[in-house]
Amino acid sequence: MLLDTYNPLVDEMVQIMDKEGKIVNPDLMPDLTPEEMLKMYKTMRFSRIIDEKTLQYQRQGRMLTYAPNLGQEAAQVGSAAAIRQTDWVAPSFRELGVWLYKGAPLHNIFLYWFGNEMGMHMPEEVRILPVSVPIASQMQHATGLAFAARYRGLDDVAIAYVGDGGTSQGDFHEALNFASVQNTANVFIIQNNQFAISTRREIQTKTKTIAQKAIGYGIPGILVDGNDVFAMYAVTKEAVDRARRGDGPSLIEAYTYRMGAHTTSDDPTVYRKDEEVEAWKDKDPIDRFRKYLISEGHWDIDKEKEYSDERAQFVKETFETIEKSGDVPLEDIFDHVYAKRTPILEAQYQLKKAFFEKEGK
Amino acid sequence: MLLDTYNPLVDEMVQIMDKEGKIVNPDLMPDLTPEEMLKMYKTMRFSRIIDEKTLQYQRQGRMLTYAPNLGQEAAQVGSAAAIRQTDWVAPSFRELGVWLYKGAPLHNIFLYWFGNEMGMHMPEEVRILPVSVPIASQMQHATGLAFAARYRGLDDVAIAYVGDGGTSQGDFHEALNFASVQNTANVFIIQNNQFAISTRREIQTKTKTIAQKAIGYGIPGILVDGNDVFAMYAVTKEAVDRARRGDGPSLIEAYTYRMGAHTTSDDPTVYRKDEEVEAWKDKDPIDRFRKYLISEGHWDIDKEKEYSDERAQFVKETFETIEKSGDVPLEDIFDHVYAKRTPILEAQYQLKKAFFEKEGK
Amino acid sequence: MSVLNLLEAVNMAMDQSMENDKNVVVFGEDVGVEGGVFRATKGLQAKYGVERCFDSILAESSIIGSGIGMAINGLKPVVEIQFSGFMFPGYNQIVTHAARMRNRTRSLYTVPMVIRMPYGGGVRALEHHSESLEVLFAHTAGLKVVIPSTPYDAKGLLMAAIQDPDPVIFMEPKRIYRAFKQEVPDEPYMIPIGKAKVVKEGKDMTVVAWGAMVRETQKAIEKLEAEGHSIELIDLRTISPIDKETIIKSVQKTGRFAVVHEAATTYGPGGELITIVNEGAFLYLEAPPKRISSIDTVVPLPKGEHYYVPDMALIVEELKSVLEF
Amino acid sequence: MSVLNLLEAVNMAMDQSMENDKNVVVFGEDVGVEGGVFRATKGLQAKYGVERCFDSILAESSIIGSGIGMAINGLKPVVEIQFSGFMFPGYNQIVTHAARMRNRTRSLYTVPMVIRMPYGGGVRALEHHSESLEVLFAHTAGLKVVIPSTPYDAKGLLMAAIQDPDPVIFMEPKRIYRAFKQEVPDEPYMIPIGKAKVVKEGKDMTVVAWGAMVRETQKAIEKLEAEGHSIELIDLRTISPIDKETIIKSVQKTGRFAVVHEAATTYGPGGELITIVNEGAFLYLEAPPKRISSIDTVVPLPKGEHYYVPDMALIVEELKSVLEF
Ligand SMILES: Cc1ncc(C[n+]2csc(CCOP(=O)(O)OP(=O)(O)O)c2C)c(N)n1
Ligand SMILES: Cc1ncc(C[n+]2csc(CCOP(=O)(O)OP(=O)(O)O)c2C)c(N)n1
Ligand SMILES: [Mg+2]
Ligand SMILES: [Mg+2]
Repeated sequence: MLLDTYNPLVDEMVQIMDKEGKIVNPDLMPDLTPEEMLKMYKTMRFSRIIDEKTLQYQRQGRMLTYAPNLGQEAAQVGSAAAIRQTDWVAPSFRELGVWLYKGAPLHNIFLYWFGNEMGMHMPEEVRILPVSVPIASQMQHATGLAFAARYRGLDDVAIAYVGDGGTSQGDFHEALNFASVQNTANVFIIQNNQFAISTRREIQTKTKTIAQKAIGYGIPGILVDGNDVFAMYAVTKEAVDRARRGDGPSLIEAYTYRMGAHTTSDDPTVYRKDEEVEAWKDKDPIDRFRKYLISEGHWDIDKEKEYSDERAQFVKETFETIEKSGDVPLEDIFDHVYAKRTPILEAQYQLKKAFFEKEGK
Repeated sequence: MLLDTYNPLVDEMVQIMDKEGKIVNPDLMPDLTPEEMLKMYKTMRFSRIIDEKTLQYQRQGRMLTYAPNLGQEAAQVGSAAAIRQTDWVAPSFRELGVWLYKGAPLHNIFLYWFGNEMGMHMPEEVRILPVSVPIASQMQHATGLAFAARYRGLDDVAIAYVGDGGTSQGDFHEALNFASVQNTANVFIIQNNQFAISTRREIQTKTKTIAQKAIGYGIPGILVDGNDVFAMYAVTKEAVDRARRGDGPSLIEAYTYRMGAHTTSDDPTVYRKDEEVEAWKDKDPIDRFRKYLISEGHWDIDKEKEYSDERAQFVKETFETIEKSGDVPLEDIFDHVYAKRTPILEAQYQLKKAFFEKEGK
Repeated sequence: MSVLNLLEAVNMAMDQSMENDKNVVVFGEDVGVEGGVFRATKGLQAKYGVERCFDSILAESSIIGSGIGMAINGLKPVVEIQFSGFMFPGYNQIVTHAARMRNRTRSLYTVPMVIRMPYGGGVRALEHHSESLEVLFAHTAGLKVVIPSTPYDAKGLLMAAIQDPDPVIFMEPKRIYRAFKQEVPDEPYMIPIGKAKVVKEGKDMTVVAWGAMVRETQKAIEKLEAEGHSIELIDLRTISPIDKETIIKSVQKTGRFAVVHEAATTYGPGGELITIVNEGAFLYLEAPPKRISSIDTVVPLPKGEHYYVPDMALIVEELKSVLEF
Repeated sequence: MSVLNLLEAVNMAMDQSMENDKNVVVFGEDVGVEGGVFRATKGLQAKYGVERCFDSILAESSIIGSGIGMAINGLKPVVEIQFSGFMFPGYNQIVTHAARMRNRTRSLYTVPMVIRMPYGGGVRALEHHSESLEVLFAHTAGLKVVIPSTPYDAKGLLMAAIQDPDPVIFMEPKRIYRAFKQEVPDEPYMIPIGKAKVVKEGKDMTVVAWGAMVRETQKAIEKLEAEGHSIELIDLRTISPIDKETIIKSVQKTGRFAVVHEAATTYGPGGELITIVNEGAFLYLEAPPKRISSIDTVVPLPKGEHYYVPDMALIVEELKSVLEF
């Protein structure tokens, strides 16, 4: 088993498929059916299309702030595909591929980024906690989710995602330690996309790998080519199975790159050169997966076009619905502060209601 | 150099003097004059006498809450002796030996534990930050002290102490990472006394050693026999010299045992057996140092008695002065909130003054 | 009926809640083997096992944060923060998550969790052991804040807090943990959160207090009543959401108002209560309302602590100034 | 004179402070290469080097905590918290250390440090990007809390904050970062902390506001004055310590009072100001004082945000109700 033998201080990054889509490590190649692979591939493509179109809408002034995932699709979908539907995910805010793979409706996702809390009221079976903005804080929730699952006699695993920047927060440390001490069924996945906004990974932490931080908690830590969907799947699967068996938590560093801006409010040209981004294009996770699928005969250019067009149309339609959705009703902001409106909230609601009615709003 | 070669995942605890006071690792034996050794020994004895007498006063109802250091004298004095006078210390709350070695007047120390802030107004040259109650928070200050020293062109080092329990806090993690990233002249010393109040080290963190947490920051981490004053001195000296040279921070785990209660409010019999404590008595840091000094001809039983009696008398006298010191003047609590009383504080002061004068208090 | 002090009542509330509901779990620093530094959780680990009552790691953010995850996944965590002054490392999790998870997911995920903490001064303790931080919670949407002042209330309010579908900050006045005993029913019972208690009725003035200040105020009132005044005392019990109605009705009757609290004065809880009275009973006021509260210094160590918190004598003097205005 | 917006004025204040005093250092998330997400620190790293202006690790407790150590050891750190909603992980260091180091050591060690943070709503942002948390600082002894409302004030107050011997929380109303420009002197100057500014005099009523609410209130007042009312507007500028004198003198003159703020209502800053008015000018009041403030919900995401903060129309209506009482 990789997790038991891999030494993040010594060993290289786990890779199964190289950037040409060649399987370079067949021993580790996961046992996936063509259908499964296609589901993964399609989710990655779908994610990319959503990103691209949303960025376009944003430039047209039709969208609020948005955090794109370009380049990180394999890290996200490769890991999400290794998770059981009832497993929990505690995400950060840049995990579109995970949401999609676990069945979150695009409708909800857009609604959220459009500034409507109802977006995070996902269908129950999705089992992903809402977007967590305070960096790394969600990792603590994942430990509690896993603790509760075991307590209730369930073998669900809880996966937390965090960024390279997020590893600096105290919450990162505490969550890993809790999981280690309680031996909870947790998998912590670091999307090391080399940046925290403008801050480079090198000045965020000085260790050779981020994976080696696992040693501080006595748990396995492993560095994975985050742009290789098979490597991400294989390692996550092993970590999830291990956790489910009761053998404890582990830490995965997905080595990847944020191809786009931090968010649509960010201008990355201020802090990085185009050449750097270009160099990473060569390692694009979607391109290499497609090359593999085509070479294996599971996919072709026509299917690619057909699928892309259909998805683009779907994104457009969904976006346009959301765009028309308008403001939330006044009740909405009062009705979920507590299970029941308090007298003060009720009074404030009545006042606001009267005010807005008078104002004709 | 030990710090460069020691591997906390593989190597044993650094020990120079065994529990019989024999030098078992002469290669590592630090170059200390008899005078220096005697200063260290005497400080340890002094610390023990203060503890014992204070516990006695506490039982007599003459003292407030107090945190004894019994058993940890070598960890404290051994490390403090390796520090230059201008080096900074960011202590937790159980570092009596460090305070004493760096020249803190017992008067101040008692005043503090007696509930008077003036106690922490130490002579400036002591250079120890005040007792820090919020666990591990002081480690962050140490990083800033070291940063500022380098910024100002000084080669002062900043040492932070923390307990085994304190390693669980997010601040522990962040401080180590800051020091690693900024390459500040910091030494972090964990007094692993096996307990955080009633919580055993084993359920605080699951790693084989606490020292190995250093790997998560790419800095040296080393496990030391904390009851061996020479080992503590030698390792701290190396770490301090290294930091002073600009070669960066390191982490030292002093493996020791809290012989007494957590504080005078604590009853350790609730959570640990006498036998466990007994077993550690055998490793007493003061006994073994004395055996060594006597065997080398630097100390004898008469000197021991004379010194102890003189110190006991001094402690008694100091305590009795403090005991009579009474409440702080009303001004005191108003005059150090800000550099200057704000109008609100001035008004509140006048009101309180009038009130207490009227009440005849 | 048992005759219990406040601490024992708190213990009983947890014990019976654990007995009634397997999903109630208790954790925090030293709450297991030791039963907590004040012994509030004494006996729970022995009775319910180490999975249901356990020593946490020394990390408040983990205590709250993992509790949030547990609450979302079906448990009812009752966590202990050793002293309220140590809640700060966990404050991010309280404010940004516990308080907001319901709103953020439009009630898909909720956090039925109780965060217990001893608070307040008067025990001659070290730094950070004596704070009264209720405003930091009560100013935060999504949290409920409850403070009992008697053993009876402590049990009933804590059992209600554990049943509550939302996060409740349960602050225990440690100064009166063992100060007095009271008859407490053996069977489980709940006292509704959000309702103040009229401790005693009166005609000339309304005084609101909570926690350890209720007793100090009671003593002050006894003294003043002996001099012929009639004073209504309200124990707020729930700091948030406030029971405005009870307060306003009372002030409309008495025409005079004071609030007594241990928290610092400026931007403290007294300002809220006085403003509520302004909003709801301004025209009834016969004297300026008054707050009797701690000063705006750092909480002093023991040798200066007596200057800090209002005591009976100060309360008497201040209430008199309102009565005689 | 330069014509600057508030953000540029903040930048100039730091620039000149660094120029004047080698011990001023600036750090925080992304403040170096990028110059901060709002560009408040633009150009400072290029001008002063990476030791004096650097990107911190992503950890607010480290930012504040290391800043405390630097301040004790002779530097004057000016740190940036990216948004005030992210100060929570650093709140422990602010409250338990920055605010108390002086008192704890009876002025042996002090923390002359500035903690800057953009705050407040109205920018259609993600969660935790729109909070107004001034009470959490202003209720804490040992901290000063300053909020500018104009470019001119921003420069003068920030330069004063950097010179201040104690920790200053400097909250910048991001909603008006670029809303308007103003003439700002090129030479360094300071505006004293602790003094409110009478923005305009008036006879019928006193209104206190700060930050982005000053402009909204100004607009509302213009409307009401056109209808014949005369209103005095005070920009509080320093939230703590409060300039009671200016407020009370004004209310003694006008007899009516309102406070406008972006923070949530309950246990919010308005309660303090109304209480101050009760304490200092009760007998002058001709109408119940009023707070015009955000509601007690979680700050909504953009599609509900307009319900949350008081706007000009609401301020007009509420002020009228006081004027016409
Ligand atoms: C506690 C906290 N501090 C600051 C921020 C502002 N912020 C949002 S994203 C971000 C960078 C995150 O970097 P990383 O963890 O690497 O994730 P990535 O953006 O690369 O996916 C920062 C500083 C925040 N959201 N929370
Ligand atoms: C943030 C915080 N939480 C809780 C406490 C209460 N407390 C005081 S000492 C202590 C245990 C500390 O254990 P350790 O770090 O091992 O130091 P030791 O007492 O063994 O010297 C605790 C929990 C505190 N002081 N600060
Ligand atoms: Mg990143
Ligand atoms: Mg310990």
